[in-house]
Amino acid sequence: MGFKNSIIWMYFSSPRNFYPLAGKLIPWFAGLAAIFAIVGLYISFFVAPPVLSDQKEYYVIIFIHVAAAWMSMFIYVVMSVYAFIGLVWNIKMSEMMATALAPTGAMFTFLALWTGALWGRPSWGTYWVWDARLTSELILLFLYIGFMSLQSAIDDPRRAARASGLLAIVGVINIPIIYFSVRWWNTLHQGFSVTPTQTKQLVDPAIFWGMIIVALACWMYTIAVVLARVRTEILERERQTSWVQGLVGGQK
Amino acid sequence: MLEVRELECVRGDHRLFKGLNFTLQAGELLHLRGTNGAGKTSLLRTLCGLMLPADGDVLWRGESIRSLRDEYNRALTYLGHLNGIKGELSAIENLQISSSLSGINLSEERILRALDDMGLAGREDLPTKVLSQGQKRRVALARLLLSETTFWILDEPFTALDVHAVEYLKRLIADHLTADGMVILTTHQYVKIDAGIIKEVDLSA
Amino acid sequence: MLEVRELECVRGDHRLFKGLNFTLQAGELLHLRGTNGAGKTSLLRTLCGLMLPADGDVLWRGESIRSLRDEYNRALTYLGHLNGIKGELSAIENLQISSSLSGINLSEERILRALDDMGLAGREDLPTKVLSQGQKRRVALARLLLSETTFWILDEPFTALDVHAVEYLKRLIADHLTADGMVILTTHQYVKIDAGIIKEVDLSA
Amino acid sequence: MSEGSLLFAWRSMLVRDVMLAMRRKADVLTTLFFFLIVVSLFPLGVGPELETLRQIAPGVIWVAALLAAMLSLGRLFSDDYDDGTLEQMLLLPHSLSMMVLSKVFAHWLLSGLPLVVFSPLLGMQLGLNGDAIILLMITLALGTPALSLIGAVGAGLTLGVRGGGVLVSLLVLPLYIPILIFGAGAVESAASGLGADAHLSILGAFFIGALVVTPLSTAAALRISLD
Amino acid sequence: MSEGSLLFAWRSMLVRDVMLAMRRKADVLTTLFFFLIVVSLFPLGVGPELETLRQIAPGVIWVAALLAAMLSLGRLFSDDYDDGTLEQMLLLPHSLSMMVLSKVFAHWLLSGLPLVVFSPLLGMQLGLNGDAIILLMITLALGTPALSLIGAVGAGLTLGVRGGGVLVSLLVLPLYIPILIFGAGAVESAASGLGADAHLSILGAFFIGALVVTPLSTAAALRISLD
Amino acid sequence: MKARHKRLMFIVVGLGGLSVAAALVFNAFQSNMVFFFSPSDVQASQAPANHDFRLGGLVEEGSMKREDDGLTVHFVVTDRAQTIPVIFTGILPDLFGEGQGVVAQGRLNDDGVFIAHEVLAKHDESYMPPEVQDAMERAKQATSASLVSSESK
Ligand code: HEM
Ligand SMILES: Nc1ncnc2c1ncn2[C@@H]1O[C@H](COP(=O)(O)OP(=O)(O)OP(=O)(O)O)[C@@H](O)[C@H]1O
Ligand SMILES: Nc1ncnc2c1ncn2[C@@H]1O[C@H](COP(=O)(O)OP(=O)(O)OP(=O)(O)O)[C@@H](O)[C@H]1O
Ligand SMILES: [Mg+2]
Ligand SMILES: [Mg+2]
Repeated sequence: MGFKNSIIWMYFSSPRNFYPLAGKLIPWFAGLAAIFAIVGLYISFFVAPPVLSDQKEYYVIIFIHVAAAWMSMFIYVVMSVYAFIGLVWNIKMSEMMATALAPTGAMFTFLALWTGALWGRPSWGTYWVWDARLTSELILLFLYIGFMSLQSAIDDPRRAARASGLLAIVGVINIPIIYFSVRWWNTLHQGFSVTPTQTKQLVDPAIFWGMIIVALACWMYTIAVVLARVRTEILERERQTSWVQGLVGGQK
Repeated sequence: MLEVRELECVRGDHRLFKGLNFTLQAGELLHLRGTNGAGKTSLLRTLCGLMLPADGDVLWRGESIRSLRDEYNRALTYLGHLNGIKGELSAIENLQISSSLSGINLSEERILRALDDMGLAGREDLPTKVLSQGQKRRVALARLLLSETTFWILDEPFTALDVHAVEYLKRLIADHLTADGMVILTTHQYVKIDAGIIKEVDLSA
Repeated sequence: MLEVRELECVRGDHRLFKGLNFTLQAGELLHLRGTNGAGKTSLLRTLCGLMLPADGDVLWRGESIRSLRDEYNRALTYLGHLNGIKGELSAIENLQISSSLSGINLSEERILRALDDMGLAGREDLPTKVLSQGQKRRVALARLLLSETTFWILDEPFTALDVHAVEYLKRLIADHLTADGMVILTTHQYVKIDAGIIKEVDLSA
Repeated sequence: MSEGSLLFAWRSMLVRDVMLAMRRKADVLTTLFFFLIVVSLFPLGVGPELETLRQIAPGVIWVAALLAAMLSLGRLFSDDYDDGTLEQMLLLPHSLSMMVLSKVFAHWLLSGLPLVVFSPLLGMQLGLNGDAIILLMITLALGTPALSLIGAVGAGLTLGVRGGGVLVSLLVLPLYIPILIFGAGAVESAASGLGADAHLSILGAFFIGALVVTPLSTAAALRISLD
Repeated sequence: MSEGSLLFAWRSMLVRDVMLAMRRKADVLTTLFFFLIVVSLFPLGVGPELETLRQIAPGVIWVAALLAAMLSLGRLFSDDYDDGTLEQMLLLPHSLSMMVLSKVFAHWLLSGLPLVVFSPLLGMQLGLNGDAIILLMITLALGTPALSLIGAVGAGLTLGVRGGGVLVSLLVLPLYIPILIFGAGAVESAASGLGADAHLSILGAFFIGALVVTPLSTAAALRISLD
Repeated sequence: MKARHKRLMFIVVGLGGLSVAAALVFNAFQSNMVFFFSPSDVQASQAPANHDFRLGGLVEEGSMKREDDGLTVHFVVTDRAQTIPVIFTGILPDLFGEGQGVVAQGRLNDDGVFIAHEVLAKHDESYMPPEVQDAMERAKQATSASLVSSESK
């Protein structure tokens, strides 16, 4: 089974084979994203308890904020794993995946910061404080930006992918810091509401499921967008190969 | 000793060469030919392990150079388009440092003799940045005199040299081949070396 | 046209040459010879007005080039050891800019033709920094094709060029001489040009 | 005819430098980014009390602008020097000072102007009031060109000197300091509700003086550096 | 034998870099000079009230140290890259990480150590008390090597990239910020009479972590940049 | 063989270094790496004198009083072990309320009163409708000392 798996893995690690597969998968993930988004939004606006005593209505922002924050970290980890594979085993497809993930990761990071700041104003009384959680999340945004600028600053695509991949790997140290900062330091930002084991029931089940489903929607969205982006990336980087030229020529 | 297997090199959109195979044994010289932009420099850098090939491999004594870096480097001297000398340091200092970096401790006389042989007597103590183009190249070439490596990779070693220096360098290469060394070089000038076995690879084809 | 009078050039402790006199007329080529470090580059830079001579003067149409800078520069093209092209720009952009800087507005076809003549077809749009050594030199030389100057000063124009390019450049120089141009060049390679009047100055002496 | 071709060459030089910078979008963004970063670092180092921040804001922003201008000086001539395009520039049939002016103008467009444009944002971040922010923009608009012009002389003199990038700061700082003092001073007096005419006049004088004097000096410096 | 020659090469690299810097005395002095200048500019920009100055002193000094370190990064590998000595370094028969470490150590000796030595002067100038000054030296002594080490990765990654000098700041800043926060934080707590053990531990952890991780990453970055 | 030894040595040194670094980090978490100080810290004179700092804790039930100007508020911050009285003039955030977490910035005056110039509300981790929360709160009361100090331990 491992053998068969590795054959499949090798087969799709070739851009030529991955390109059509990605094309086929995109609509499915886009569809899933839409369904989850609708369900998630329905839960968040209609099922979740409408008014919490102290958080008022604007706590609804939780659904976007938490999902975006989770995705921002998750995408970074995935990106650096791809970068690592690309760097060590010299697999082009993996490099391209890392490249394609970065803009979406940056977007979610920005979203997490933005929604957090907006939420902070009414609830904490300030948009921003330099506590460990907020600062490390900001650093994450800088890492994404650095990744993308380094890549765009280097002409040779392979060199660009390898250099920025290395940066991604070095920066991964930041992720546990973001995640555990609320436990390690006294932060203004609250601690974990949702723990992987859910031993302490801190969140109303409706809110909990709302967050999970919105996060799933974001996840599916990410996959769809990244696959689309990686397809253009493939065309860009493989443009001298005969199969891409055939493809492009055929479309004309 | 050196074996090149199915080497492929791609730069940007251009595939420079593909399926390149050759071997090189002790006492052999490989003259790499090709028009401007054929990929000679790229090939030499790949042979040094500075560039990753798009495909294929370079083997040294039967093992891939990527897994063998230190040992391979110990056998290798590369002279590229760039001289690799520091403009602020004198010729003596440059050579002293470059040899001690490869782990060899040379006496000053030894270095002075090498510089003298390269026709740099009287300029040993100037910072190399004021030297003329050809003199700088000579300083870089003096490394060949001082190294104990067996495999030389020379990218257009004759540029900027005047006729005496070219003659001297040709003798040096011939001696190296006679002493069972190996050389790969490129040059657009017509150069005839009377020693060892001379192979040719043409990349323009 | 060009007259060099009692020129002396000193660099650091070394007097490179002294009491140098020669003249150059339309249709003449001066081949400057000399060993490495003889002072060829220094002389050429002095002739351009980039370096101040220690003594003596350079006259253009009877007037010192220092008092005549703009007019002299309008007649002059200098190609030094450095190519003077921007690595970030493509060959086309480089040439477009260098000609518009000297006040000439060229059509893109004209430039493409020149690049094609220099054997750069297919590489016109790459940033020049990825080009090979010889290709970069060719871009720099393409300026000669596009300029309308009469006086060319070429410092080792043949380095890094392959045989075709050398042939082409020789023809170009010959044509320029036939059209009453003036050329001063240095080269360590053996190069024969069949046109105009060929003078020689040897600085090693 | 000759004037026409001078203008044409002047514009080409400008276009060239802007184009070179645009080739790497990072290039334009980074000076700006540096400016933003330096200013944003302060709350990190100094602590986030808005009162303190507001007090030091004009100084911090001006120091950051000065540093950003200084940093970008390194690249003003050195790229051209290394690849030989500078010696070609010296051999153009036009006044070298005008060519220098064109390069400096490009430099300001790419490094000074973005600072002017983004300074209000930083001013707000550090809690400056409306008047002070307007003054901040005006002083930067007058001051940054002067910084570029003066910096060019230093950049020209230190060409080809190892470590020149930092050496240049040593040379230009004495002339930068007055600009800093009057620039920050103007904003401060505006922040505390006073007029800043005097400061502005001095900044203007600096700018015009630099415009007249420095192109010639820079041209001379370049000729010396290439000898 | 092989270890001996590695050590010998390591030392030669160090000697070489120090010698190169000494050839231009300006080179050593200028980073230091920059540091001194930035700190001294603040009283000019901010105004001379000692109370304000004392309050912002740790932050200002640390920001200046960070900028000075960042500035000098540009020259860490680029000279060697341009003249081809870097590619020769990659072809040495020794572990590239060790060579990198040697270069970074030289870089710190020439740019970080002077800051540590001269920081007390600046601390006094800005009115810090004795404890705070000692903490300032300790934090700088722990922090500047970490800055050099981390900066080396950025410098390696941006080699040969136009505008790299400023791009590098974008890359290393995210990792510099925590050092700044803890460095300045330590001095601040010392200035207000609190212990700074925790800050120091974190700085130490940063230093040691960087010492372990960055030489390898820098070596990888250099190999990528020369590809 | 030799190369392998060398690599092994590098790995050992590397791991050793990383564990020292980790040990240092954890040492740091033992001490008060604080965004804010708790009332107990302040009473133990760990907070800076004559210097701004942040005070964090819960607003004690029933301690909040507004002055007539409507802007100045008095309240007491507690961590269920120690208390500090606080005076603040300004607009309070929405989440501010008795029994809620709070982080105030300011300094102690000579009478041991904390003069705040900024007050931030700190929210806890629970997102429950009020009824459920009340029920749980009562159940939890015994176990949880405070939501604020729980993380610093
Ligand atoms: C700019 C400000 C903010 C930033 C950068 C930020 C950042 C983050 C990050 C990175 C996470 C994910 C951590 C994790 O998965 O454990 C997170 C989670 C969360 N944030 Fe924020 N946040 C901000 C403001 C706020 C505010 C104002 C609130 C509400 C008062 C808030 C409530 C939450 C909640 C409830 C979670 C989920 C916690 C969990 O997963 O257990 N955040 N935030
Ligand atoms: N990004 C790229 N896109 C397309 N072509 C590229 C790119 N980078 C490099 N090249 C091409 O790769 C080739 C590199 O050639 P290389 O330097 O190996 O040539 P060479 O044989 O050494 O030539 P020379 O004799 O001029 O030194 C050049 O033809 C260049 O145009
Ligand atoms: N400061 C100095 N002190 C002593 N000698 C110097 C100094 N600066 C330059 N020189 C010498 O001046 C000469 C400069 O020569 P130049 O570059 O003109 O030579 P060239 O004839 O062009 O040589 P090549 O054929 O190698 O290009 C060199 O011999 C150099 O050693
Ligand atoms: Mg070549
Ligand atoms: Mg010469």
